[in-house]
Amino acid sequence: MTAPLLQADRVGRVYGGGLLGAARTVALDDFSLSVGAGKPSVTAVVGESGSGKTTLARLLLGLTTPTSGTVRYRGEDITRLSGDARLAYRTDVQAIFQDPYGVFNPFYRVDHVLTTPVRKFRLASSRAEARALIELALRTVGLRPEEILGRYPHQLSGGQRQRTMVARALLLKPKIIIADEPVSMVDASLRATILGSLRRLTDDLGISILYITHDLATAWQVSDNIIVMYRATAVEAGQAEAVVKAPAHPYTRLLVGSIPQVSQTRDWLATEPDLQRPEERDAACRFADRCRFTMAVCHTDRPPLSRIGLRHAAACHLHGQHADLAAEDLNDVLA
Amino acid sequence: MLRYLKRNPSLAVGIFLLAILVVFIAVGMLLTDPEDARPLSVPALRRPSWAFPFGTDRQGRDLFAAMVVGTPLTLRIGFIAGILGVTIGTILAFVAGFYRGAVDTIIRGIADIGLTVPGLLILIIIAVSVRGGLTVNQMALVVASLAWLNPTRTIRSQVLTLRERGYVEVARLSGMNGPEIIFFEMIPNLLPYLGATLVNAVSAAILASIGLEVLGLGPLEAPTLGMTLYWVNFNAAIINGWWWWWTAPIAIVLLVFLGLFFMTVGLDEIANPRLRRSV
Amino acid sequence: MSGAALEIQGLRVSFDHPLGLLRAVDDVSFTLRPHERFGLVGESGSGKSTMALAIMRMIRPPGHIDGGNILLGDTNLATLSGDAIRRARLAGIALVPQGSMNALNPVMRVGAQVADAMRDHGVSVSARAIDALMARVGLPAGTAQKYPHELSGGMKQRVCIAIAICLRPTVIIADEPTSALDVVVQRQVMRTLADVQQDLNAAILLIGHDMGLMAQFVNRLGVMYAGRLVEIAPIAEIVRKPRHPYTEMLIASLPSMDHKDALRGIPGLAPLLRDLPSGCAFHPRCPKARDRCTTERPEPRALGDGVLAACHFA
Amino acid sequence: MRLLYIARRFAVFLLIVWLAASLNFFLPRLSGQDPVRTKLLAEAQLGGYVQAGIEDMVKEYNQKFGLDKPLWRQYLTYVGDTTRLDFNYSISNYPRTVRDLIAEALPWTIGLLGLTTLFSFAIGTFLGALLAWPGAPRWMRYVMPPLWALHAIPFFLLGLILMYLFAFQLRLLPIFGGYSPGAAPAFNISFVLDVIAHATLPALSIVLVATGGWALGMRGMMVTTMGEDYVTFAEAKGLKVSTIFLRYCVRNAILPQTTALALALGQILSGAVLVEVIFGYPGIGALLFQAIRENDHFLIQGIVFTVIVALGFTTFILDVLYPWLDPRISYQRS
Repeated sequence: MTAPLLQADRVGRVYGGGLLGAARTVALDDFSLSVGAGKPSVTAVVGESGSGKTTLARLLLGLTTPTSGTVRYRGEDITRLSGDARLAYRTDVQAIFQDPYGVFNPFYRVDHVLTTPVRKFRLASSRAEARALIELALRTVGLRPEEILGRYPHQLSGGQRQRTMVARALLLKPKIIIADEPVSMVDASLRATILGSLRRLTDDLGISILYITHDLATAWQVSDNIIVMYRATAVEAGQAEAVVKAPAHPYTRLLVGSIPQVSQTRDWLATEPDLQRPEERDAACRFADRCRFTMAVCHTDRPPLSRIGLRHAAACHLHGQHADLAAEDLNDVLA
Repeated sequence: MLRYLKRNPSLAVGIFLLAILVVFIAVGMLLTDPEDARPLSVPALRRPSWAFPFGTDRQGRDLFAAMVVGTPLTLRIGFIAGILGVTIGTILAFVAGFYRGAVDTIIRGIADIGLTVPGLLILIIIAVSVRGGLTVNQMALVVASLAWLNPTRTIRSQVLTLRERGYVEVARLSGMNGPEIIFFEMIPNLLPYLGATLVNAVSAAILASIGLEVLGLGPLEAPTLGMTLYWVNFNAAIINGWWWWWTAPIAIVLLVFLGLFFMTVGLDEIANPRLRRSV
Repeated sequence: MSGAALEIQGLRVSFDHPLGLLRAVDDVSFTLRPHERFGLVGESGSGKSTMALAIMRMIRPPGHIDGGNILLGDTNLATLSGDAIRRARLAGIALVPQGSMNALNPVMRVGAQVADAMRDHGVSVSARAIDALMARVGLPAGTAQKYPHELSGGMKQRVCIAIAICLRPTVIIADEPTSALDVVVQRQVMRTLADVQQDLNAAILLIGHDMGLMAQFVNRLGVMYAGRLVEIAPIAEIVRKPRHPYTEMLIASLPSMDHKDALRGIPGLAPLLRDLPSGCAFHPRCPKARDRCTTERPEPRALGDGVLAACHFA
Repeated sequence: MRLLYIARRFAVFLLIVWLAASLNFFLPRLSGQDPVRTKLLAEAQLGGYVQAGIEDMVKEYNQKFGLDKPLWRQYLTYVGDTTRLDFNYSISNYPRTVRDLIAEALPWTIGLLGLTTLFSFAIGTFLGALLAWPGAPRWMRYVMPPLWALHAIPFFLLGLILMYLFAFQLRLLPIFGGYSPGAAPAFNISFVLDVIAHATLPALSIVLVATGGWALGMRGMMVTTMGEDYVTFAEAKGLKVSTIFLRYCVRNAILPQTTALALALGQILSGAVLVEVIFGYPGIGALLFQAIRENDHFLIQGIVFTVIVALGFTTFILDVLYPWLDPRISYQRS
């Protein structure tokens, strides 16, 4: 079968640990995932800060280089792409960033962020055509061009800026958009609108989206698949419904239970306290120091990914009885 | 432009002081014969009078002519060394700050160590080794040899902060390569800061050149501000009461440094608006 | 004084802006009963954080308090002056800072940052007492000797809670205490806050934007929009039947974990304080808006069961 | 972790020592031939009663740095001698050795420079901190502009002006030298007072200029620090104004100010050299000036090496003390 469009192949990233002996932190550990293979879908990568989700996004975008494993575009290592292949990679894989205030260069008007890709990727042969392309992209995300173009970034609201960034990504007609916490700095009322427009990109324009977030609730609302990360490894993955409604890994259960809901029953505060056993912090399973079910085996060997359902897998010895799933086959459980 | 200056008093004062200097030199060029700046061209040790507005020195130089000829020389040294220093400094700062890696560690190391070493001493070692004293242009190059250290360090720290900004990564994703990102995304935001660094570098270069000249290591035949002060010290003008001999060069040096200083403060305020709040 | 822990009467705070006076808090009144947890929810720019600073009398120029009273028990903080305000802070009313702020002095051990607060209020304190305080907010032994950069986000926030309760204040203001914290850590911090409230018998004013958190934590909730309180009601009432359209849409836009309905946001843009819409500030975004809303500003009306709403058609 | 930090800082110091020796060796040779040799030979032809000594020096110099020796061997010999502080005899003050001359002059410079720098740093930092503080007294506003303007001009320039005003016109203070001619250097009150009188003008010309600089730097730092979250929270904690000012604002703003001090030492010294020259103050600067005038290469190289190493060591000490000021440093890679 043809090589997947974008693939993280046993990718790892470690920070520090240089000759000057700074603290050595593992940001991402032996992670494999293919994006954009098969039917366009929205895959959410959910995890706390420091779980490796942002590192994964930056690796797939080629903004940081892996310390182990490789990131491949159509089967080829992205660090060795050049010329047309590199341009194709850039057009096919685009991004939306978290901070709507930092992504606009204050020196230029907002148009700069839209005209640059059009110019660099020669998307239009004339200024008029370029203008039309930009206005179409803005309308697709629900913005009126006359409200946006010609303005400086500080004259736009957070929501307008974030939607302009979505428009920027659309200009290149990408096959994959990696959205790193796109709505965490936007007000709740606007969050839904932006997430809705992201969902429509997949449904209407067939763009696969990797939605990086710490918010499991929005992940469940928007995505087809969910991958739960914990301290640089994937602990659970699968079809969104299964992961949220029948969480297999203790950490995912803790995550689902910790989200406060607007409901009559007020049991959120009452649940039992979260355990902390610092002495078990470097056990084989990284969740051992906070897990209620820690067994001896959890200290000795690392829990493999095992397939629990047709499209549901978890890395936990509680499910040791199920067949193991090799790290590279994470995609088998994703839609 | 004027409206802009009104909002930034320091910059206005700085430009005004330097303007006085330029007018003085221009008018001076018309009124006096540059040859009088050479020794033995006028009667010695005359007090300031209509014939010799700034008086004359012991070696028979007309001090007004000396100042009119000398000041541009000192400024030339300062600007050449300053501009060279900032240009090299900016290039090194961007190479180190943007591309990081081993080259960054080396450049940062050299700059940090270079700054702990007193520049004047290194310049002395160089100047002493050159046979027969330095010409004005050689002086500029000697001063420039150390003038890049401070700009490299300060601009590099700015590049490091800009490098982490979101719009640099967006630019990468929009297909811009390294140099394009530096010129179109980073430098525009750094312009006021680069301006302040340049004025600072010019000021430091002039200070270094005057320092060398006062020690007698400057171009002996050129009537630069520093050399004039060397002869003042050499002939103990103050103790001998020849007050006009040193008041002229000191007044001009003050004008130069105050002008440059206020320009730096003004440009700093543009680069870092928060400073303006409490002045 | 009906024995309220904190009573805000017609508080007005505005900021001088080149384009004119921005009224960030416009005539807000509410009462915080002893031992009650009162929530103040609103989006950015609604004036909720300005409220916290105003109550603590920490509004700095170009902002200023234009009017209204802040009654802490029987002292009116609005009229207090000089050192009296300083002494009231922490002893009478304490602030728990935002989770995302680095609110602790980076070069000072955290234990010392509790001690200096108590010392400046004339209370001498022993190291043992500080360790006990740390333990009470669930921090392991020895934390007092550590520096802020050696602690996790959750632990730093507990230190701030320890500081807030060290002088047993009657009111604790928590301004988005768990912003930028993970959802698991958030619950631990909120439970700690609830536990210490139990010990102190204090009232808590929780300011935030997460309706889910409010629903699970507070007893009564106030909803802020463009500097005004548009609805106040017991939390059960608000969850059962939100009266003000904005409250209703705020709840609807919160992604629920129960049913996967189409995500409903609130159309339009948050209002800019410098050109507020006429009449009811929410009318441009309100589905129930009629021409009356564009002209006449609705004042809060009592609707029974302790519910107050500022809307003509609630 | 802290030992590693100190070790790294010491390695930098050793690098500076090696750099100083190498600069002294290579820079003079940049222009092709060895100026030291030409100077020695010229001195030898002069003759005069010091004739014998100069010839020994020339013989010894050729033996060590003769043309027959490969450059790298000369370099090794030179670095060996230098690091043992053996800078040969002073050509212009034969038979006195460079080391003795430097030993005599160094205390004067350390006294003048050390005191004036510490004094101006303390006063400048304090003034700068106060000025950024809204509660600062009104008159502060008028003290600062003159100090700022003074900061723009070089030390020695102010020195000349002060010399003219206080020494020449008003005759309040001695005009030249480190102590009255004829006074026997001894640790009695009269001599010490004499030295202080002579040092006043040089010290004043450094302090008046440097203080403004430190004030400007500190004010900028304070303005940034006062905007930090932990200062807002300190206020919410109901801390006394003095506690917030000292233990929260100044305590944090002083960190970059100390780094600036370490970086400014080189520049301050360059300025002080010129002050010593115009006041004839018997420190390293005046000795250097005399060495330049006499083209005494051994003395020049000796002074340059000693000063660079002394400054390198001072920076090393400041770097080692820094983690004590900022606990975060010893953990991160600086």
